[in-house]
Amino acid sequence: MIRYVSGRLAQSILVMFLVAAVAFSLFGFVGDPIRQMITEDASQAEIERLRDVMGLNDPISIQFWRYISGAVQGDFGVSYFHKRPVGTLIAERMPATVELAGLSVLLSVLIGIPLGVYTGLNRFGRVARGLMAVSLIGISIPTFLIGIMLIYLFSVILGWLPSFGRGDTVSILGGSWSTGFLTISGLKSLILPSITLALFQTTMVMRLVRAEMLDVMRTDYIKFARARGLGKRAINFRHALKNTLMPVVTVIGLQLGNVIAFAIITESVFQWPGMGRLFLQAIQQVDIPVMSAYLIMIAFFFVIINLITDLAYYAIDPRLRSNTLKGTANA
Amino acid sequence: MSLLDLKDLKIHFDTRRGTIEAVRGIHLSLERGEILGVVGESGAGKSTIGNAIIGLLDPPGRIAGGEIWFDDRRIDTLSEQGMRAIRGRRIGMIFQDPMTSLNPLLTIGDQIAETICRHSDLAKGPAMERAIELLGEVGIPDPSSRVNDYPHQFSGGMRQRVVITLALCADPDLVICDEPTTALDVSVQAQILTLLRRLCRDRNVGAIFITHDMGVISEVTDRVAVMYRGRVVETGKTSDVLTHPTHSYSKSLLAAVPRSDVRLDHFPQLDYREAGDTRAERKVIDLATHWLGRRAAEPAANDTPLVQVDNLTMRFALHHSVIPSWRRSFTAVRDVSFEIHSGETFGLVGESGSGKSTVARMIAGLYQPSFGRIRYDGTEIAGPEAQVMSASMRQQIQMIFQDPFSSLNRRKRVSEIVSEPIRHHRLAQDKAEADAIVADLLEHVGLGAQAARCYPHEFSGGQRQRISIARALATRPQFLICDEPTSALDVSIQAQILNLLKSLQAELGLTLLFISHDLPVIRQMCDRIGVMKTGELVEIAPAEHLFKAPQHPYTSHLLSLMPQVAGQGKLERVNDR
Amino acid sequence: MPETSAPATLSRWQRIRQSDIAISFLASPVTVAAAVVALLMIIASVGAAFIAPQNPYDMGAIDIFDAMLPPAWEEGGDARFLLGTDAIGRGILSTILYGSRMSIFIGLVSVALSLLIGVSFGLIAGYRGGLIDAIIMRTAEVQLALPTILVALLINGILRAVAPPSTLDNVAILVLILSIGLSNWVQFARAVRASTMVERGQEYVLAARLIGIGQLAIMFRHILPNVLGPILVIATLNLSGAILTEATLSFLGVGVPPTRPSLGTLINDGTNFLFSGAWWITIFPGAALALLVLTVNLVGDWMRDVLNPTLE
Amino acid sequence: APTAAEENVLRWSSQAAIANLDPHGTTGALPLSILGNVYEPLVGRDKDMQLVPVLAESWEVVTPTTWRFKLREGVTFHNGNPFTADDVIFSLERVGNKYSFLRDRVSMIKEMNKIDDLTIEFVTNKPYPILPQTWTSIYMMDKEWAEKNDATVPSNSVENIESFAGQVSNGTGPFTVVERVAETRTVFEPFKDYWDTVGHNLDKVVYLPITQDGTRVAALLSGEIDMMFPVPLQDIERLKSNADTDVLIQPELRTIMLGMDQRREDALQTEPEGNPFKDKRVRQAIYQAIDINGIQEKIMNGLSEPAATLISPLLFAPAGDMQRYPFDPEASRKLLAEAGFPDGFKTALVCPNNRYVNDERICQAVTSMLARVGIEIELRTMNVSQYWKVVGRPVQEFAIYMMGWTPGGLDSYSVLFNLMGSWDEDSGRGRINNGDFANERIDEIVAAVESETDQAKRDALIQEAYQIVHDEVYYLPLHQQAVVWGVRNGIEVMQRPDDYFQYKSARIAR
Ligand SMILES: Nc1ncnc2c1ncn2[C@@H]1O[C@H](COP(=O)(O)OP(=O)(O)OP(=O)(O)O)[C@@H](O)[C@H]1O
Ligand SMILES: Nc1ncnc2c1ncn2[C@@H]1O[C@H](COP(=O)(O)OP(=O)(O)OP(=O)(O)O)[C@@H](O)[C@H]1O
Ligand SMILES: [Mg+2]
Ligand SMILES: [Mg+2]
Repeated sequence: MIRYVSGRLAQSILVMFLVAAVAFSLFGFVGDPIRQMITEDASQAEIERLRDVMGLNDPISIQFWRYISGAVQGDFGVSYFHKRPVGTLIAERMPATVELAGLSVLLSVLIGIPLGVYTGLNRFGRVARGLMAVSLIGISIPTFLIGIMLIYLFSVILGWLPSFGRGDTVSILGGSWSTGFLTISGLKSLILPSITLALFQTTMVMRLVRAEMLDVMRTDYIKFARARGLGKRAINFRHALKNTLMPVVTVIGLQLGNVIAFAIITESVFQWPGMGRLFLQAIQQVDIPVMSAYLIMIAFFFVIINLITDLAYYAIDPRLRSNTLKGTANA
Repeated sequence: MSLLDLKDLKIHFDTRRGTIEAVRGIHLSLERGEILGVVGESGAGKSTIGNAIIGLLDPPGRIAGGEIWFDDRRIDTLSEQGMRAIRGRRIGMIFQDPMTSLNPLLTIGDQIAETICRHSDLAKGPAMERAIELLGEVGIPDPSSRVNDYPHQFSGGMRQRVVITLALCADPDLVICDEPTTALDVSVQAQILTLLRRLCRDRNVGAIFITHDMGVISEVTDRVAVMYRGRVVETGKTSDVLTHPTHSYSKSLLAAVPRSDVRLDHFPQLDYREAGDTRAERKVIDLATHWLGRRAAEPAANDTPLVQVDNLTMRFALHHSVIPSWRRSFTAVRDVSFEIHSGETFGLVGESGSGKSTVARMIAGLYQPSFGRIRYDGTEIAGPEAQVMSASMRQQIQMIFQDPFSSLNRRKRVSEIVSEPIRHHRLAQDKAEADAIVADLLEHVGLGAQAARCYPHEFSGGQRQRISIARALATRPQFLICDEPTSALDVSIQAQILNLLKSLQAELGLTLLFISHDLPVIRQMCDRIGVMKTGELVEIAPAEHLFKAPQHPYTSHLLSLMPQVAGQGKLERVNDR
Repeated sequence: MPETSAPATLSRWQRIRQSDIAISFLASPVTVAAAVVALLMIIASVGAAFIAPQNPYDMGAIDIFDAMLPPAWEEGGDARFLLGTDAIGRGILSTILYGSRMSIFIGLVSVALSLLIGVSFGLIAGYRGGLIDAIIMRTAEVQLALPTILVALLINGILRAVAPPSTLDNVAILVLILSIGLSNWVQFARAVRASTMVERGQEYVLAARLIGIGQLAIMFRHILPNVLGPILVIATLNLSGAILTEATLSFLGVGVPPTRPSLGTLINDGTNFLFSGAWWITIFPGAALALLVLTVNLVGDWMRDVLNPTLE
Repeated sequence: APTAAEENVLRWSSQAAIANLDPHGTTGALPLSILGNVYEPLVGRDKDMQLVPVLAESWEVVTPTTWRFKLREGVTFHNGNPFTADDVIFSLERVGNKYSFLRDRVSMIKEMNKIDDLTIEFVTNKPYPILPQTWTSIYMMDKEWAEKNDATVPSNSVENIESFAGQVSNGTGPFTVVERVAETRTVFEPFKDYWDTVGHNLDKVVYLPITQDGTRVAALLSGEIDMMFPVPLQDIERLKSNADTDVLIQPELRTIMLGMDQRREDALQTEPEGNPFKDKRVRQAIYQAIDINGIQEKIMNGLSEPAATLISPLLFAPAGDMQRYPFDPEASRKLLAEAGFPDGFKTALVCPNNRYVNDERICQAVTSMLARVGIEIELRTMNVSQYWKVVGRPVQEFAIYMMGWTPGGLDSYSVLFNLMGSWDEDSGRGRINNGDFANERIDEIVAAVESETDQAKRDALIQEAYQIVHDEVYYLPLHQQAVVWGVRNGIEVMQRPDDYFQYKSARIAR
């Protein structure tokens, strides 16, 4: 177990290195950072001078090496655009994104799973079919459209909820984390963006659970559980749901990662001061230090999430823990 | 009023290909304290009746007519809610398939305790203690540590005992047992049967006992119903029916019961066919011309045994850990050595959980042994110098799995399942020929060519087992491992299939490793027999020798427990020592 | 055991009609309706050139003075433009027809690509485990960390460098398909892998191994049908995502040219006009997309069920 | 002190967050304009874009290369330090730092001489008549404060330096920054000891960046903000029709135009082979095929000023007298036929899609207009970070491209030197002449204008150059776009053509 986890973490270093390498090799395609930083009427000579000064004229491999040797020492550089250390920039924006992503994934799980169970059990029910159709709205309307429409309805017309931003935040954990969960305006501000973000995932979770439920409910052990007179709840949730969880856990893990990493559209629409916006800005500004550090961090993130998902598999399914088949697959 | 009354019960399956009438109007009743045996053709609708009583027919099955009365209440019209109050608490059910009846993700203990909690007001802790106690009662060794195991860590017979425990743990008034002892060795079987009997007598519980084992029927049941093609053709007191069957199907069935006293060349077979049976006439196989008789290459007849097993040991890891002292493992097979000669049938008997299936799987190359080596035809196929099995070797070694339910891919049609080995080993020229072979094989296992178009879930347990057999035969194997090949079959089909195996052996020199709990069958089939107990091979002897003069005390213990069919000559017991 | 016998000789058509799939298809009116709608949409978009009242891709036919007309039935509408016009004077109806062709093509092909890669890798990783699993899954993590936008820029850069300039138009579509396809395979791979790890221990897999069937065949022929459930769900849900991603990428200049708008681009542009009252620019294409997604998912749901023979 | 309810708080919004408070650490127009409320330059501009003294009371040209600036007396920084010549020298040196992106603005300085505490002399390398114009957004910092806080160099990513001044401000301006939450808000309060009298009645200004146009409009409509810009043209009606909001409109200084590749022998993506844009008739044909009024009416909602040349008449009055070639597809087709393209030709156009007002739509309209005279165009649009790379030197991957230009220092010289002169690597002349046409006379004029100090002569020269560009159709000028601000009723702000929002001129009516 410990060896497995540490082995995976060791592999993650390779992953992060590869991500950094790929990222660096594609910065050439993103644009020219100097032009993003300098005034439009700057002279060519000045541009060239700055290129030189910033080392952008060096071969990519040298730039990469320079970056990696800094990164290994925990120094991810200073953003071209923000002129601040990248670590600080990310740390400032992390709470906003994590809270939004966490809440929306939580919402999607809390709503998606029961709905999935329900629609799976009542396959031909009218309500279930209605839910199935309605759930598609969440994925067939683009996020930005949903966001704008929610804003229009709840902020402009009804005036109930703020249309942008995080509201008031409170610093906790010795100031290292700013949370919107502790103020009224912070909570109000979370509502629209988290709904917008959760829609797609709720649909996904719901449909996956339903699909798997349909299979599981036909198995002999469910039939036997019913024959033993077990209660509906025990059967649906203890026996059936648990057996549907593998793909659901997988997808939730990936979605959580995706939402944290690239919730760009939602964050833009609601002016959410999170990492997605930071990254989008970095792409637009060709802010190489931010992009690299960000991607490396995201890689690490996914490594962790996937590790947790894999561990969850083993927690969920004891058959995976047995090693009878190891090495015999090619016998 | 009787405990259970079935009045003109009809059950239909509406499939895409039309309606299948599985049960065609039967009347049955059961008194408190009575044990009713149900025997009959595999696929006759026995399990379907059981499922219908408890209100859990597999879709698309439905009750097309008739009534079910339980304890003076009509229950076939009850709501799901109403049924839930009855299930488990009032009617206990043991489904035919113990392998898939248990939730793979929950421990054995959890599943028992939750059922106990549901039907009593015990808290979780005491319920778990009760679970351990119950497991002990059904003969699971070391129950307090094994409650924490998961179903896949149990052998087939052990799982069956868990299922029995689960069905009985809430003290129901009626138990429906669908082949509850097929996977059990005779000693455990005897234990379970005693338990059931006691339950019925002492607590006035009614029981329906579905089985193919005439010995069991004769030993435990009060009355017996014989089913054929969705109808009850005969009912009566067990002793009457067994000794003086009136319906000709019953006669043919009883004639096919394997004898435990003498060894015969072939199983007696008597064909009964009802007018209107659309299935093709049962064919006698002529191996000289038949496809199964066509062999790619005769194995070189030499003195080396075909299969050689040396010091085989299998350890399952139960708990992985970095720290060696935390690791737990379970030695399922310890130091087993034997050899099987070409053209021979080697039997493996022994208590349930003794490692028979594990040995079989290692020989088949499905498990990697922890120690020891296996040689096939001189080539080492498992062990330190193991070679990769060649395609032809793969074709030569086949296995019939103990569990016919999970060994069939649920998403494939029978035709695909059976033709797969043929296509893979290019045993047929073209698709048409392959289809013909499949149809023929299905006929020979008594399913009929029609079966090819269906999916496994549309079949009864015995029918699925026959699909599995057809698949194993499809490669024209040289060496066939049979892990309980006929446990779910009625004796008449059993006779048909075992006769087929015998003639394959006689004419083509097929070698068999035959695992069974059915000692009469073992006696009829095997040349030499190995006896296993807790992972070790305690005795190997020629069949007749073993039955007449068992050496090991365990062997004689086993033989003494063999259930007897009333009317058949008792086995002459030769005391050991 | 079913005993209803089928007549020995059937015409081809009869056989098709009697196949399980046809029967269950015809038994589900919702699916039939969905399939018909989906089919109509596909036909309409493929045949856009014949159906559409205008050709919105022909820039010469567009008149700036037709811009921002409301649907024909609204005040100020123009009979030529049933669903109104967009900001530069393209008829919305015609543009939807032309645009869905591009969108459907890109959506389907890119989802198919991620499906292909993801399912293959997932099966191999789940079945083989060990080093191969580690390599595939670490690759997946690298992929996950790279957003579609960057992948698109990378592929665009490479393709533009190697492709002759005359093919640049098609390059745009290739870039979209590759980058969207490559960005989404991990979901499939991880879901398939999870289920495969469980399935590979099942007895039917052992049975197949016993026959001597190769690993690839076991994975694809035996395990795949049993792990397909979640895959179909993810695939059908990803379709709309792919169509919309395409629009987002166009923003970076790696997508389809603005003179040949896709459904996604149209919706994207249209949102700018929501407040100004020109709702038709985004609502109609949005509805078309929603309809497409809905029907595809309905057909997908049905297909899932059909592929599972235990569900009747 | 007034309670929160009585406070006059102005909440406003624009597109980008102020990434950094360092006045020398950014080149963006928006952050510089916002920082203009905190820091001040020596010389500024009034609402008509005329130069006005700010921290310099006056300035004069002593010799063509020597400028003397007299500083304002009694100015203090927010921390109470007096503003002196040392601060000026320090600030300009700081701007000239090796890693500064504003270094261009001070690179003409050879030396700086402090005459006394409030007088300073600058010596330039060569005559530089637009020195004050160049410095309107070069802000003055407090030397002592900067040295104390180790903020003597602007932040830079080469040496991984984050300047203290990036997070904390200390200017001489009418407002101070009191709170900052990254990406979320910046709060300003009036500086009590500000040297000038102010007309505002604000107690607090909160800047809340909102990137998305739709969200920004919604926030104004819902009353969460009081003022914002830019307003997307299509939403003007919505804000006008809403009872609580209104819009302010002014022409902007930037001129939008199209350029063409006039250098390559074979223009890219152009068929048949060859470079049609080398032919003046073709250029004029394109010019006359563009219906600028259509664009104005349908795409710019009437809010654009068709341009006849490359500069706004607001910046160079004679430009107002020039006439566009009339829109005339017939003439256009004829010209094409004369040039040997009776059936037109195929070519390509690249445009940004998030740089100028409705840039992509304009290009689509142009594409459709050109299609009508037979010029078939492959349009490619992209985000600006890609755009400059593709269009700018040395890649120049276009046949026709779009571009907008606000002359640096708001003086025509910038247009002449950068856009019209032929490319000269050493001096940087013609740097933005991406189409690479060359006209000797223009190059002569560029040289002459550079050091011509007689205003009338200079204007005449400039006009001549514009005329040449017009006659030769080197560029296809389109229009000047408009500046549109949205405000809530009761808010008075002074709108400027350069989008600078000066808090000191804002009032909240109660
Ligand atoms: N995957 C596993 N992990 C741990 N223990 C296992 C596993 N598979 C089997 N065992 C254990 O190995 C022992 C032997 O099992 P096996 O299936 O070989 O028994 P068997 O002789 O075939 O019994 P039966 O007659 O009941 O089928 C049992 O005690 C079982 O619990
Ligand atoms: N899901 C189903 N779909 C279609 N037919 C079915 C289905 N389940 C059972 N049948 C049919 O119903 C009949 C009765 O099956 P049942 O399982 O009751 O037989 P059985 O008497 O228990 O046989 P066995 O002794 O082999 O277990 C069989 O012919 C079978 O083909
Ligand atoms: Mg049965
Ligand atoms: Mg076994």
